[in-house]
Amino acid sequence: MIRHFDPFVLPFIVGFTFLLTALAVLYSRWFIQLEAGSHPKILSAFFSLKTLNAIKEVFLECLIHRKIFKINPMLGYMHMSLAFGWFLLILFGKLETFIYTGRFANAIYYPIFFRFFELNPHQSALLNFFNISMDLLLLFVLSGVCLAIIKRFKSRVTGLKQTTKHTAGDRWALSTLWLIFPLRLLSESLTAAFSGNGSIITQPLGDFLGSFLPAQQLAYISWWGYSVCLGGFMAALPFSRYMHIPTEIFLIFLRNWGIFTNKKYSGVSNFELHACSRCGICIDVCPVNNESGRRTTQMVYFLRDLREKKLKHSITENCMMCGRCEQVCPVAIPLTTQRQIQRDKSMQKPFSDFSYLERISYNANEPKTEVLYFAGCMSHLTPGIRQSMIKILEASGIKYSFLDEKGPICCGRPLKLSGKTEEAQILSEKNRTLIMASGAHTLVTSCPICYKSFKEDYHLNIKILHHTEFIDQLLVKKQIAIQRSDEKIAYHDPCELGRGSAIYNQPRQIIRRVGQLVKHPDERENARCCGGSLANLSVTTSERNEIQQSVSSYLSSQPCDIIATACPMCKKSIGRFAEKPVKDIAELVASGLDESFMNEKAIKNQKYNELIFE
Amino acid sequence: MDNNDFSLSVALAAIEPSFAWCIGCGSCTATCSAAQFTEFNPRKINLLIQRGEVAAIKQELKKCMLCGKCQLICPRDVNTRKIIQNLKRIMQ
Amino acid sequence: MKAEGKKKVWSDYQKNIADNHYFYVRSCIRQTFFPGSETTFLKILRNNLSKDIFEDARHTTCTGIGYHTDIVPFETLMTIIARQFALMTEAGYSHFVPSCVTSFGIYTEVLDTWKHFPETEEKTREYLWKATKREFKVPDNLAHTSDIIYKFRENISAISKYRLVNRKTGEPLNVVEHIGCHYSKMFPSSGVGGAEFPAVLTGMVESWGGNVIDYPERRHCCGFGFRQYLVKANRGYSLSNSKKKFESMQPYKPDFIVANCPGCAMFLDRWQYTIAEMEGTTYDQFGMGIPVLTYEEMAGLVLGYSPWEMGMQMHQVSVEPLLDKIGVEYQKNEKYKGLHGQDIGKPQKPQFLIV
Amino acid sequence: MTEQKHIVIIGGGPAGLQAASGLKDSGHQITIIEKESTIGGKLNSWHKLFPEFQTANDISVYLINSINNSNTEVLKQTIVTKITRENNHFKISTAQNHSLKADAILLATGFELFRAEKKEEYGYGIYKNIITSADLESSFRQNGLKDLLLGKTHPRIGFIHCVGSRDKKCGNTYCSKVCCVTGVKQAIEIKQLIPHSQVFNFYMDLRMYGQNFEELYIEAQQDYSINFIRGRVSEIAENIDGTLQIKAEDTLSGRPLKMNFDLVILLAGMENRQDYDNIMDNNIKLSRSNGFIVPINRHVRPNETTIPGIFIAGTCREPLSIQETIADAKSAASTITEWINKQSN
Amino acid sequence: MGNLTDQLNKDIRFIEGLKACMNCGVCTAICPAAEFYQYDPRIICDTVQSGDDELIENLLRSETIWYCGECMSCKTRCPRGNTPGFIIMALRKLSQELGYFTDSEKGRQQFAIKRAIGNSILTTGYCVRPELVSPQHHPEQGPVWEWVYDNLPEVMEKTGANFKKSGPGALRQIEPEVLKELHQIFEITGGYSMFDIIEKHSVQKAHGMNLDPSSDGIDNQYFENTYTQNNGNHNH
Repeated sequence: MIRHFDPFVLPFIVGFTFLLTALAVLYSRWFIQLEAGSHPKILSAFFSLKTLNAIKEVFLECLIHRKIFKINPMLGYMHMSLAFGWFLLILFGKLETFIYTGRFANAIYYPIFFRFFELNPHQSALLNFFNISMDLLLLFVLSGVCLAIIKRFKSRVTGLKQTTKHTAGDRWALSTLWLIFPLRLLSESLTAAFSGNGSIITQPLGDFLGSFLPAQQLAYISWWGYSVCLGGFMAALPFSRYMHIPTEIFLIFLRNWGIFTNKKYSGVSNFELHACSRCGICIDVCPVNNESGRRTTQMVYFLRDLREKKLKHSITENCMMCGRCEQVCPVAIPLTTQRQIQRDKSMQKPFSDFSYLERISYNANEPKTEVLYFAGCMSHLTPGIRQSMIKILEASGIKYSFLDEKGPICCGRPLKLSGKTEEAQILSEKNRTLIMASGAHTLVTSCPICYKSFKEDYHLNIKILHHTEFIDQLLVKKQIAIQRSDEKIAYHDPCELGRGSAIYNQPRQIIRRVGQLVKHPDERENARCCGGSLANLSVTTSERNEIQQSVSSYLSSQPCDIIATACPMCKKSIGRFAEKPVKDIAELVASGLDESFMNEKAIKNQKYNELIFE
Repeated sequence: MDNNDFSLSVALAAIEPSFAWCIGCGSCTATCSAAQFTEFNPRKINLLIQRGEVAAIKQELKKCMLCGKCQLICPRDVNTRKIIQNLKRIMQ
Repeated sequence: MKAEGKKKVWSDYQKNIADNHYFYVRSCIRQTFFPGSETTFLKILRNNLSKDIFEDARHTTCTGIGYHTDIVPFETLMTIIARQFALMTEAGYSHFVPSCVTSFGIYTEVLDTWKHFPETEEKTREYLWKATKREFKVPDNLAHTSDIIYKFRENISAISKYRLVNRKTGEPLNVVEHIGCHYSKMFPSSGVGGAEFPAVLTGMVESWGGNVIDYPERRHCCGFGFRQYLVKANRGYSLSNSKKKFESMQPYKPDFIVANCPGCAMFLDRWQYTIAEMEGTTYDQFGMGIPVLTYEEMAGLVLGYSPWEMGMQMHQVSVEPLLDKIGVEYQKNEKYKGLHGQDIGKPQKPQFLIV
Repeated sequence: MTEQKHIVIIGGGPAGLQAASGLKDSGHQITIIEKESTIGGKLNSWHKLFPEFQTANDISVYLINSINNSNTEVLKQTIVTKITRENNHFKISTAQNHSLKADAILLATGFELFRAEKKEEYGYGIYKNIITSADLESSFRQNGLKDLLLGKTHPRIGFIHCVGSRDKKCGNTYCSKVCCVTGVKQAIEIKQLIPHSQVFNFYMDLRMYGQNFEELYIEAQQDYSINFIRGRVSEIAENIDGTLQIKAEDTLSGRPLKMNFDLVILLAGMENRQDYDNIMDNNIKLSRSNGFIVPINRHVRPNETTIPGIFIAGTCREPLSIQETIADAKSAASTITEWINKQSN
Repeated sequence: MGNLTDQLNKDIRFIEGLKACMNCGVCTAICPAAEFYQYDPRIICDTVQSGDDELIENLLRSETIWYCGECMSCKTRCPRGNTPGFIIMALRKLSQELGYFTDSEKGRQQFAIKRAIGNSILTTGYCVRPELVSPQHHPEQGPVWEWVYDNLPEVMEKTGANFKKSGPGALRQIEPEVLKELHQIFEITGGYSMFDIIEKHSVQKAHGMNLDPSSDGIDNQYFENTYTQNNGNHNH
């Protein structure tokens, strides 16, 4: 009968058991911390397709790493070889032992150190097949390890500009991880050298090594090393970025069952937090990092600090909240939400007095107004936009009134973004009452910032449109017409409008009617942040300027005559440095209005109102 | 002036020194959303910090809506919004 | 402090002061609170300097206080003043000498207005004729009574009995001089030494052996402010201004204060009492306050006049410590007696201020 | 080649020197008359020049070298007593008994500093530790303010702008133009010298009219945290410890303000108090405004006076910076050459 | 230019007082009132210079114009040769003529001043007489003055005053015919009409405030009110 124990397996067993207990404790705690109402939700969703989807997603994301592949194949392969390869090693190992012993239940370490315990070469073809494939898989994984090592020292090879800085836990886990597979190869080869139980790779390598080394003694040492590294890695895992490996799996299930972080920090937030693999993809896209080389505030660091409970104000605040990182996060963590929650926390008791707003009231300039136009603070600094909107509204012949003609009350979003939710509510309440008092059935604003807060925080039971949506409708319903010019126009998606409110098409449809739309790499979801964002509370002016400058020069370098955008803030930020004219879509439309058409249709506008505002 | 309290300006200078670059042109006040409804005067706040007349500032601060217009028009690139933001935190 | 610098300034402001035949007009406040000073002034001019100075019983107030409390219109004021000039003209004088600094300021202002707006002088002549059938000549020379004393300071020094020197130590006395705002602030050239470093009192003090001290709030107003004192509700204004001056002069340890303005002299005296009673502070080492003199009294002392005949018993802050420093001989028990030695009682002692 | 003429330049300051070097190759005979024992004028008493902190000495050396080994004659310690016109030339006589025949005269007599003691309320010449911007320059040249500040390491220093400028009270309604930037420049120099000093500028308007002036102002605020208070100082008084108490209104906050200073610098303006009438014979009358000589036409003939043959350059016409003065002198030189050529044919 | 500005421009002191203000603030710097009250002469000059009737009317109805002590220190300093002090006097005159002065606590005090000083001028020929300075209304005058006040004839005699007697000298009795001349001057030059305006508006106000102003004299509620009331909102 065969030997089934040797002291060198102990490190592995210790590490493994530690890992299991650690995870068990943490996960169950977080699971309990889930927001009220989540648990029944999970129960109901458990036996449904959602679970199957989750499994599929786990396979695709956690093993194959589809997302990363999309972003950059090299990186994708690296992750896949490590994750999927390792997974297969375990799977095949298990099968091999099963077939070999005929028993399914074996000591947990048995498959892993199989070649140590079973020295006689396989006889059956089937077993040899496993032996071969195990060797190939090992090669597969090792290729990943190599890439990882290269990445660490020459990150650009894998297409990443920067890679994350590491903590102690990380470094320990990382170095053990790197050693695991080379050691496995070494141990198996050396063992093969004197027992001949190797296969296509291990055997020749073993024979070669054995030709000049005392294989037997070294093999035993190497097996020790292998076990120690395995155990060490598992022990370090809960304290390292590799925590993301198990956590992500759970997160995917939770997400598929419809559990997300909302306004408050909850158990699921913990899962999200620990699901961050610190892959560093968010660093490259971060405007603050790109232009100003600030390497402390990006999401990966934010989450790390949060995890290690040493998060600083300045970090929480130094973010444009442009949402680009969220867009590319392979783990799809709701990053901006996470940061917003921390901002809310950082702000203590309210410190505002808006009593002066009480005096203001809505006085309708006409009995019934259908459309209410709200320019917003920023649009008051870009009269071009304001005037164009008036011109368009006049042309459309709709009964409208201009809510903040005399100057606006802030929509409250800037306050909210700075974590002063309660105070923001005072402002939104005030605006809300004014808006409702107008009796309009549609609210149109020129400012994406206002637009977003109207949509999210105002609970208005009337139609809310950004002026791009509104103008688009006017054009579709032939309420206004424009003469098309052959100017080339590149469109810059404002964060709050694009990623923020998923409005990508209307602006482009309008532009196609005005002139020729020029495509460019960083558009739609990948649009850059103009640097003007009010969300960043600690960026210095010069840093801000750097961001604005690079965005401007990027856009100016596109093959276009005009840079178009749909946000007063973007217009100002880009306009400050751009070498090409920067126009708001409203301005483009207003200047291209087809007067003759106007006159004909002026009569029909009553019908139009029935059409869109049923 | 000799017995004014400059602790605030010192504290603020560490976080955001740009308040000292103000040339008192008043464009911030001119554009301020809050200033159209009240006596609120960002230019003056900025000045009072420099003069160490802290007491006067506190109530005034509360009127700011943080809308950020002032920042956009400041000819001296004074980081007005950040200043107010931090004042609020310091004085809270 | 570089004295030569000041001397240079003074040289720019040499004011022309008539040397005889004066037409004298009195001051509301001076005659109310320190009538002895006016008496002394006339005595000095007539007896010591044998000058001709005439007072017409028919002259009146210049209504300056009414004017500066804005109840008397400028036209009225100008006509009242014209009447004074008329009296002067009728008496055959042309050198006008008001005892009051507010008046002096007003006379200067009116003459200046007449110069720049001749129509106003015409109108005034009309008014005066209608009202009183009087006519007048504009004075050839306008000088404040303190200017006169300043002019003859060396003559007085020559015949002086006492010096402004501490008899024991031989040290010159430290004197704070206070100039009434309306003396030269409105028209620097109308005051001896101009507006910033008026020499009118300094000149007297220095030629009589004293040492003038310069202190930060020297130029500051005593705080009369007309309506600000006359109306009870406003007196905080008056008090706080004097207080500012006291606090600023205290470190220089002044032996006495001398003022050329009737109001100032009275306020600087009375407010020391008020502050002492309110806050328990005085601005000397002994809790007695800093004696405040009118320049007439100062001149009188130098010439050996009896302090009590000059009315120095009417000061709230006792002058005795100063008299002793200088070595003036005086009858302690005569202080509160009547002219014929009759007893007319004594003032009560204040709570805090030592008298 | 026209016959050689004699051009006399009165004043050996930057304007005079530059004009001379501009004329030295014209083939005419040039004479500079300088009342001081050295040429270079006020440049000799300035330390550094705004806005780039160029050493004043370098400039004067440059100017002086530019006329060296030319046939330019320089009469030092010479004071002009009379200028008379004799048919088509002038006769210049001096206190040192020269008598020169001149075909053209260039007045480069420069400016005098406003006599700060005239603003009595500021107590210049009465209180110690009140100095003018010019005094400060010379103490910079003697390297530092040690004697003034008695080694105080954290002194508080105040600059008062518009002293003797824009002030009817001392008869000068005009703006002397260069004091604003001088104040900013000197404030920076003080900060460099005494890093822990607190520096305050009291101004009515800051007129940063020149290239890089505004940048200097920004630098003063951003890099040297120099304070600027908009308000005219009403008076200065000395405290018992010798420090100076100033009163002003902080007009931007609308509050009266009182502060103590260890040193106060008065930015004295420019004046032209030359008594030309006394020197010129009766039939020569220069037109003046605010004391400065008025040219025929400020726009197109800035260097010609109403008297043919008498020209002006530099600050005797109007307040100018050194750079402007030199540019002006260049134009004066060419104007004179043109004029002479016209005369001779 | 507004109507109020035109009226101000009728006043010589206004013409003299306001040439062209450049807001340098030197007047406020030197102003004793600015140190004590919430008062800023520079801003007043700026307001009148604006020529905006609404602003000027507010000024005429405000407490502000009554803070000045008319020490005229500002005249010495102004680099443009203005005299804020004169401007104030012109404003106060107008405020009284238009009856605006009763809108402000400090303005209402004109009544007390008129009753005290005004009447004294007309009855005694002097603005101030010892009799007027009663220890009751002037506690700050102290015990010595109280003694003087109680023994006026003797004390004054000792100091060589001609107390209440005819002929020249301090505190002499002003003869009726002299007073008559005084009255005629007041009659002709508008001195009386100014007094009457002050009286008229004050009496109206008094009734508005349910305080008795009585026909003349200082022993009445409205005098007491205007002479002593201080709402404490005037200072820094």
